[in-house]
Amino acid sequence: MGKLFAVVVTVIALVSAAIFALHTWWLPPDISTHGSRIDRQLNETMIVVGILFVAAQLALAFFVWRFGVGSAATARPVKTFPGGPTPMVVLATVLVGIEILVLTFVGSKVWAGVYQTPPAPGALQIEVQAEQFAFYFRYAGSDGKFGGMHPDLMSDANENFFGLDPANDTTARDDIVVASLVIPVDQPILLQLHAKDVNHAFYVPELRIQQDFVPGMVIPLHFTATTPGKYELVCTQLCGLGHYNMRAFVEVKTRADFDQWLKEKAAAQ
Amino acid sequence: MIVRFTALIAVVATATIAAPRHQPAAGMISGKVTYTGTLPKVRTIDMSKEPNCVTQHPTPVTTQDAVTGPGNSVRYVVVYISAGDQGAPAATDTVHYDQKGCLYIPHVAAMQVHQPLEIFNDDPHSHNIHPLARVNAEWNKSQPKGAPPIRTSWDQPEFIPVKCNVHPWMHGYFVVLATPHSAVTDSTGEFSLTGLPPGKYTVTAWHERFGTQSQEVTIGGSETKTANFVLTARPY
Amino acid sequence: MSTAVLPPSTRVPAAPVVASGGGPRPSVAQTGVWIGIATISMSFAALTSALVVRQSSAPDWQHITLPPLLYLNTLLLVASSGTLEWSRRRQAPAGLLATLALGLLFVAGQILAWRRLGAQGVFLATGPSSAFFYLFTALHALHVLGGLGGLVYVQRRAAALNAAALYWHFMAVLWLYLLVLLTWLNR
Amino acid sequence: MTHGVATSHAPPRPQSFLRRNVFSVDHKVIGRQYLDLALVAVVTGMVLSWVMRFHLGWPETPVPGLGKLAPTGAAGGVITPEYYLALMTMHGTIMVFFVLTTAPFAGFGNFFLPIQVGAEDMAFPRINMTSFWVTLLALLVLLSAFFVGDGPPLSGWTAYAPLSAVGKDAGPGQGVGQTLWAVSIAMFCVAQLLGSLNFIATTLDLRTKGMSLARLPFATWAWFITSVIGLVAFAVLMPACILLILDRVAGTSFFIPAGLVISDRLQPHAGGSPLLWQHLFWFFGHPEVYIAILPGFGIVSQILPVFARKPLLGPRVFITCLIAIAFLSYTVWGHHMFLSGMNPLSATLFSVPTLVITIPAAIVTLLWIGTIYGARLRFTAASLFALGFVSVFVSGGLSGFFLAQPSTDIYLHGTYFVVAHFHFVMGVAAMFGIFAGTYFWFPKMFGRMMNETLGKWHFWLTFIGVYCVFMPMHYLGLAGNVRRYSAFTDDYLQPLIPLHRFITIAALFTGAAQLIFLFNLIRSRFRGPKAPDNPWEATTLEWSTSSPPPHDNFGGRPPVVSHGPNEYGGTGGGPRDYVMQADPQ
Repeated sequence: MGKLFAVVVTVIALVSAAIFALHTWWLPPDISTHGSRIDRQLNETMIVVGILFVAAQLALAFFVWRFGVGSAATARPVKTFPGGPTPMVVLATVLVGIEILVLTFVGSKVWAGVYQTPPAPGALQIEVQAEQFAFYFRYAGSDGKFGGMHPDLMSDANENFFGLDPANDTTARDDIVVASLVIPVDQPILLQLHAKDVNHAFYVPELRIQQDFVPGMVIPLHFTATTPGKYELVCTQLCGLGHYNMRAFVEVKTRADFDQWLKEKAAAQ
Repeated sequence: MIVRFTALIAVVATATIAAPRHQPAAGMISGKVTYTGTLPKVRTIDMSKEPNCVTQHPTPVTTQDAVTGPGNSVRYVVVYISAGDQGAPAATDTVHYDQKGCLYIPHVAAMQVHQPLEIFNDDPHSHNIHPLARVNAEWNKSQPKGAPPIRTSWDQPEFIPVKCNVHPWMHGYFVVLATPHSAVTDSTGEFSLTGLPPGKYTVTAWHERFGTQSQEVTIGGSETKTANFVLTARPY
Repeated sequence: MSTAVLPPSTRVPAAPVVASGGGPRPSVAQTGVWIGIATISMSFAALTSALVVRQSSAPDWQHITLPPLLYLNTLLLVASSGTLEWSRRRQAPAGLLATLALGLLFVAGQILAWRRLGAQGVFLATGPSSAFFYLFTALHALHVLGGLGGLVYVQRRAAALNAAALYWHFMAVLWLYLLVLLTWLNR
Repeated sequence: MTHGVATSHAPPRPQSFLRRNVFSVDHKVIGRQYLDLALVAVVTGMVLSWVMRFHLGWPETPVPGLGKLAPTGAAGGVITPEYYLALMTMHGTIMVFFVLTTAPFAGFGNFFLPIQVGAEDMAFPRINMTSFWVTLLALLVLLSAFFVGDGPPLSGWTAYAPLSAVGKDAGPGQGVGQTLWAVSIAMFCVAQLLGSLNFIATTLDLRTKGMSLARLPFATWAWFITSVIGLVAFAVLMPACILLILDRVAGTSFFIPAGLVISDRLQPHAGGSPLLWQHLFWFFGHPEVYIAILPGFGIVSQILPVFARKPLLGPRVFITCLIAIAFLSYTVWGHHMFLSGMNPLSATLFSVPTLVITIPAAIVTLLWIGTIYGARLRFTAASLFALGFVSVFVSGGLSGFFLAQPSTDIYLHGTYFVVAHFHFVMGVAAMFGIFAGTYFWFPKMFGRMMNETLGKWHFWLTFIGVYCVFMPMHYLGLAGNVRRYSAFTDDYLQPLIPLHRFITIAALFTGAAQLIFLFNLIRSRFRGPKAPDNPWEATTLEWSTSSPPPHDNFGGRPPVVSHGPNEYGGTGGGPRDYVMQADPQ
């Protein structure tokens, strides 16, 4: 029975670890300037954790194999672990402690690099409105100014997702509102996240970025995309029945394509 | 689809049986609804969130809250008898409301209280139907692909906005009326109310953005009276 | 019965046995009340921190005028603590009855205070300040009612008197804390 | 330190059937009632998860018969998105509260804590009974939410405001159902506070003569520390639920900010803070994880030495680690909120204690592995599940490293990686603790042995099954698969659907294996061979009394304790290789 246990645990540990190691399922390619640091942090954690995982499971398997008895009859004297609990305490504290120090030290720099730095001065500012169950994006238009948002004017029925007041507010008249996030490549982007109704989240796996929308708060989020293409933005915070289908496309365009797109949209206003 | 077809047959059959109504004289009111003023900007609906629906529309779809036609005609105006109704038999045919290509078809559905209403999902994905009722009981249900049609009816007269939260641009109206005499204007802004016994009627036209207008019409016998409406449009 | 020989490391030394008579042993009921006090304190601490967060989350904190009746109620509750202590020390059953009566008066007074506020148009949902006021006073009143139940129970089982008294004094202390908090917030 | 006050605590054995078996104040009956409640809850929760998994594998296939059970949520058997979310919410709530808290803590704790300390009953038997009946009522209130008009709640077991607070405009399930959820949880908090109060008072005051704190069995230590955690955690969740209920029904704005527009309707609220709910909830929620798992620590630490025939390595270290975990558990709640919009600096601050808490957890794991070293390990269903516990706890604990770091959490937050992590570490590991405890204590509770062969089959199928179910969820998470989705419509998720189907099949298979356990449990209760008093040759006090124990546990003669719980592995001098706690000096 002990040998069977050992074999099963060993097989489970090795197969599980191998699938991780072979990247059978893995992160999509990174398209952001900051993502490589997150990936490196994740890879390093994976290696350390992987070693600990395999070592712990194999130690368990080996001891069970070695010290199991078929029936209660065997009268082999028991042995205490050499040195008692002290080596265990030292091992755990030192190994895990060092890991914690390293991970915290490196990891908090990565985190700070994404969330605790101000956006680049020339960042393109885009407002994001999250609602049940779609994202809408607003560009300032030709005047470079965003019109004010008025909750009492917000209406899906009138396609007024941001609650703009073009009748009285001239800065709102040229605001461009679209359902896809279109951004130029290699340009710092600053999003201002608004939520209209409940909590939502902004998650683009390829961009290695995620942030909750919280009603009543405007949360800034900045990043730079490096590869043109079409990606999916999904909601990761439970927001109601349509949560699974709350998405938008992120289109990263070359500078020229983006300018052309913006011009067309502005003309349509 | 089979269920729907059967339902259609049933409706037709019911209508046929009910047709030879014992009515000595029945008049008709018809007319056209137009607008004056500045229309709100027609916006293209951005359906990019749901690629299924984008591909269903070869040309981009525009907003349906102010659809106009040739000669300043206005579509989706509900014209109905708001006073003078003489207790006509209740409408029993089923009103169909479809969700197709991430639009409500028709955009505005008029029906009588207690008239059967059937809601279908013809799209290959889920919708939720959320009638924002205030007087009637509000409800909000998803209809995934493959789910049976939703059969329901309304108890009180009310103009009920309908929305789909999964596709926020989807917007329509259930106009629930006390009278069986109602019509929704077509793409040329025209309507006709039929089967009206002689009497004095108040005819009301309602549009979701351009408001309400009424006029009195008297039907003497088997005649057709004209009632035209001119609504005022505002840009915002 | 023979005992097996064990590795020395596994033996646990016998506990030092506390000699009986080394002072009054706290009763189990009192332990229970102390744990209850810890729990109730934690709940009110959580609500206090909720209040602090809520106060800073939006500039909509409006000040309400606390009904002066509250101060009279405070006197009643503190007095009831006094009568209970008198009853406990002197073994005077009348003190217990007085405590019960004062406690009931306190609850009645709190209800009256709510009505006074209501007459001013200040209700639970009027604003964050009034919401916390009603919430704190209602939760405290519920706990006081529980304490009154305990005092009634003591009429039947005198052994629980010390525990009930502990709880009752805590109710007074808790109320003083809440009063200071509410007064300070609406100063 | 106080001893020997237990004499007056067990009320006389009542005569009527109802008083003896239903409205009993006997902690053993209450413990069994808790376990029966947990059994009903776990079967419900598991069936819900089957339906969910089936839907995730084959979203458009009607579930046979479901159309009849839920004509609104699953018309024609096709599960609507809102019904999926409701199943998920109910699964999470039932499992976390009514299974993982009631079974290992309230259930086994009630039955065995008084016996293990040598008491005749709990300190407050009537409060104990109240605690159970309030728990049952809470469960009934929760389940009733399945049958209310606008549907069962769907805000998840975390019930984030404002979704959970604004009411019907936010969609189906946000009407009466969500209110019932909040009421149920508030009631559950009251019940667990009463229960924790009893556990603490009993451990402190009702220990028998000679039962010093150092001689407390490990399971009792774990229950004691768990009750201390529970006392603080539930004392915070209960007011939070009251605030939520007030927001829902009384129009207050604790969690609802101004200017919300839901379904085109401007909400009549102002000034509330959605993050306040998250803080209050997770201040409870993270300690709750330890409420679920620490009893498992205790059970395993008690069972491993019994079947290893040697003392637990480092008993004092073990208890120190438990206390350290209890303290640290209150400092880590913010790691659920790295991306919630709170100050990014605090993410770093919360990350450190989160990582530090792995040190005591790692030490405990190594102590278990070290205990096996040099053992004479006997294999029974109980010991297999205890060993399996170690394995799944390692698997679940280690994935926490990714989520404890804000930098990697940016990517993995809200994905199936999180689902895999908490199912392993708090779901499966805690369940393995419950299974181990059941196989171990069943003879004592019912006086009959369980079938070992069935028990071992149950172990093997479950052990392999849970790895097949939950290990692949890590891979899904790495591929960016978002959790709480009722269907996978996004393009980048399409390649993952075969893996979802594999998980679904594995889950149905693992679930089916639990039928073996159910069968064994029910059959052994009536047909199992008579159990001796100490079938496993264990040391703690419950094995010194008869199986099942008499009404007052020790037949009117409270035991005198002269030994610790850990005295295994003797070599000579007698027929036994262990010393029972009640053995004479």
